[in-house]
Amino acid sequence: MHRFVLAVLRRDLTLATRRRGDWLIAQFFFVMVASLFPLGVGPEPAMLARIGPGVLWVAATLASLLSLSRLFADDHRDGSLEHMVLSPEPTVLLVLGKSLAHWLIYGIPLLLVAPVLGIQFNLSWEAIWVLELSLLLGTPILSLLGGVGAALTLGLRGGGVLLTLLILPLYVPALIFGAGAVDGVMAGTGAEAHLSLLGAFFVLSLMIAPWIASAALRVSLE
Amino acid sequence: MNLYTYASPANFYRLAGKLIPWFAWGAGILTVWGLYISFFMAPTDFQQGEAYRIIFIHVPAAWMSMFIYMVMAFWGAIGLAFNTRLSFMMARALAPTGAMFTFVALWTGALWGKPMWGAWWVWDARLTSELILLFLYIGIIALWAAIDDIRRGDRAGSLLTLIGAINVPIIYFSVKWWNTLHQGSTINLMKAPSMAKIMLLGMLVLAIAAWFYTIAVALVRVRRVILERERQTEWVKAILEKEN
Amino acid sequence: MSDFLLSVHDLACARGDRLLFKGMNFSLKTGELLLVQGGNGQGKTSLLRLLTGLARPEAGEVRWCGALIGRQRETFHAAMVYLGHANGVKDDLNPVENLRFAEGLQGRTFDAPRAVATLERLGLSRCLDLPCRVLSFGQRRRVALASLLLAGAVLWILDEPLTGLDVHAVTLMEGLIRDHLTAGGMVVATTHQALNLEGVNVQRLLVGNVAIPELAVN
Amino acid sequence: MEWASWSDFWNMGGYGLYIWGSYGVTVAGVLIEVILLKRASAETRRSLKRMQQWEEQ
Repeated sequence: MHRFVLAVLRRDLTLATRRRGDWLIAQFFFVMVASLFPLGVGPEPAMLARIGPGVLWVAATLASLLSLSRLFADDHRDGSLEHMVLSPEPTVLLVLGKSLAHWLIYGIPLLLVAPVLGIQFNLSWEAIWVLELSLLLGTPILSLLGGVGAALTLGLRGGGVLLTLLILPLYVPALIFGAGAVDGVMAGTGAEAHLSLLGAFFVLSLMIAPWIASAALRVSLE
Repeated sequence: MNLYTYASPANFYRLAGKLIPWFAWGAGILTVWGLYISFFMAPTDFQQGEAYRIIFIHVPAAWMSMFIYMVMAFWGAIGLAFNTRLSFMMARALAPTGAMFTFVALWTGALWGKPMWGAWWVWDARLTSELILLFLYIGIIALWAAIDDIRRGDRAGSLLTLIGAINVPIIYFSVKWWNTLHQGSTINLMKAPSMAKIMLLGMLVLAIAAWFYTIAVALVRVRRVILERERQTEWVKAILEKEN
Repeated sequence: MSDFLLSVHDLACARGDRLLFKGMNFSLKTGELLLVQGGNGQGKTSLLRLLTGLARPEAGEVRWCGALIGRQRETFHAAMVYLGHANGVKDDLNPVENLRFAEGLQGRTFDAPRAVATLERLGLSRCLDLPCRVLSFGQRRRVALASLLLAGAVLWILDEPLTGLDVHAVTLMEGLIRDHLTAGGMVVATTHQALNLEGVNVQRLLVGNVAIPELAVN
Repeated sequence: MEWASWSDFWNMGGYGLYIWGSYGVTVAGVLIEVILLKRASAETRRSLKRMQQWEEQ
């Protein structure tokens, strides 16, 4: 079982290293969306610090969505998805492995870029630290829930836009808890409550999303 | 004739045809009664003046938006578990009405909010989760529209409804909690003490009217879908010929 | 190999609201080839997808050794390998890597010398470290065939396996199928091309909406 | 009875715009849904009959 998840993971990571362009685009998108906000709302440091956590979280959400439509689509196009689903191993583990790979490829780099953007937004070091923690807990949720959307919209015309429409509402709790944690530490009320709720939402997503995504995958391949 | 017989599309088509007028008339009569209560029997509220009369539609619409979503999730789950075509048809038939009531709840909420709170829109837990519920309805309807294959569409839509159903309560409580942190006091739409019995009765009557309306509309829609999906069968051909 | 049995009972298949076929029955024993024939859009591919368990039948059932395939997914998928229109070959990987990941995804350990030997047997010895992107269509099809051979499954389900193959490769494929059947395997295949299958136990199945003739055994 | 006159009724203690705006949009929503549904049903029957006649020929 673990071996299978590792096999999926190793495969997707290898494929990602062969196509580094896609990976960079998502990171640049994150930086660019976040950098547009100061241009739009003005450079006042206090205000930037006030909106920073929310902006960075929304930008991270969108950056993660950008790559999601291809989570299964590439493998669907060349037929390898069918082979994977026809493996004796459970489809749920396949979905888990692919979501994990998506998180490692597109989620973790967001964590590396976020501190730089945090400085741009005049966040304190403590706030940046909490931002990192919240992204660490929150970005896997985006990959897990996104897997459901990617499976549902597999092979549809305009699937990418539809995916966004389906999945963004489901992200709301992650956004609230994630940005709230940073807000909390800046307002002095502490981040623990937000972070533990975010953690709970992560565990819940981990338990439920792969099952629904694997059911959706089988429906879409039918 | 047992329940199972009614689960066949042909029998359900006939049964639905008989039921629709009852529900439609029921909805009409109850609406008239409910409106009479809300405009002529319910007294002026000493705090909110006449503006509170909006809740006679706002609250039933908000109830309906949630109930219809739950019923859709229920039919979707039944369909996924037992592979019954009719339950998927019911789920599909309910969605547009659910979205309509969600929109009405938002609209009336805004029109009530303006005189009461001085703002068309506040990011309180109820309005925000209602807004996200509308997004979910739109997403589900869009997914159905995008998938040509009937079987795939049925199942995919139901899976999305289910994951949404798990998420809606979480969204509600997260927004509520977020709200208490951001605004000192939460605004409560229904201050319990001032709720007179007659107001509750008015809302209930209109809510039941809305239910009857929803059932009638959903049945009409299901009948249409049955005709389309069963067009190859003899009984549909017979029905169409009779109408010619 | 011990005896295996793939059987189909009263199978019906619909696409959209169009019924492709219904009341289909057949059974396939160890050492037999089922050749599925019929025009375009008559449901050949749909039938194969039903047999793999990717698609669910409108009515009827598919059984493997007497039990429903859905009830023994793991056993059945371990015993079956499917090659569809798409090769399932990743363009960014070379043939050996493709086989390595394919094996890993099927839950098996990768035997590198055997994989290389198989690729060489299929005439790919000069492309072993090239990304599949630069290979021709026929060469990529051969990579897919290599993964089929490595799988060591009893039941092969092949959708147009000869598409894009040259004469030499077609002969090779015929040999592979014959070897597989002699070794006690089973094959279900669709093809538009003529196959030289002397000495092979062939069942022919015509798929179509028009009255399905009972199986004409060659 | 709460209302002295019709104009009193329409005025709703100064909240007429909000109240009638709410009820009006609700009625419009229901009417639009019913009309669209009626049209769609008629269209379905028409197209099915057309298809049937086409098949009979």
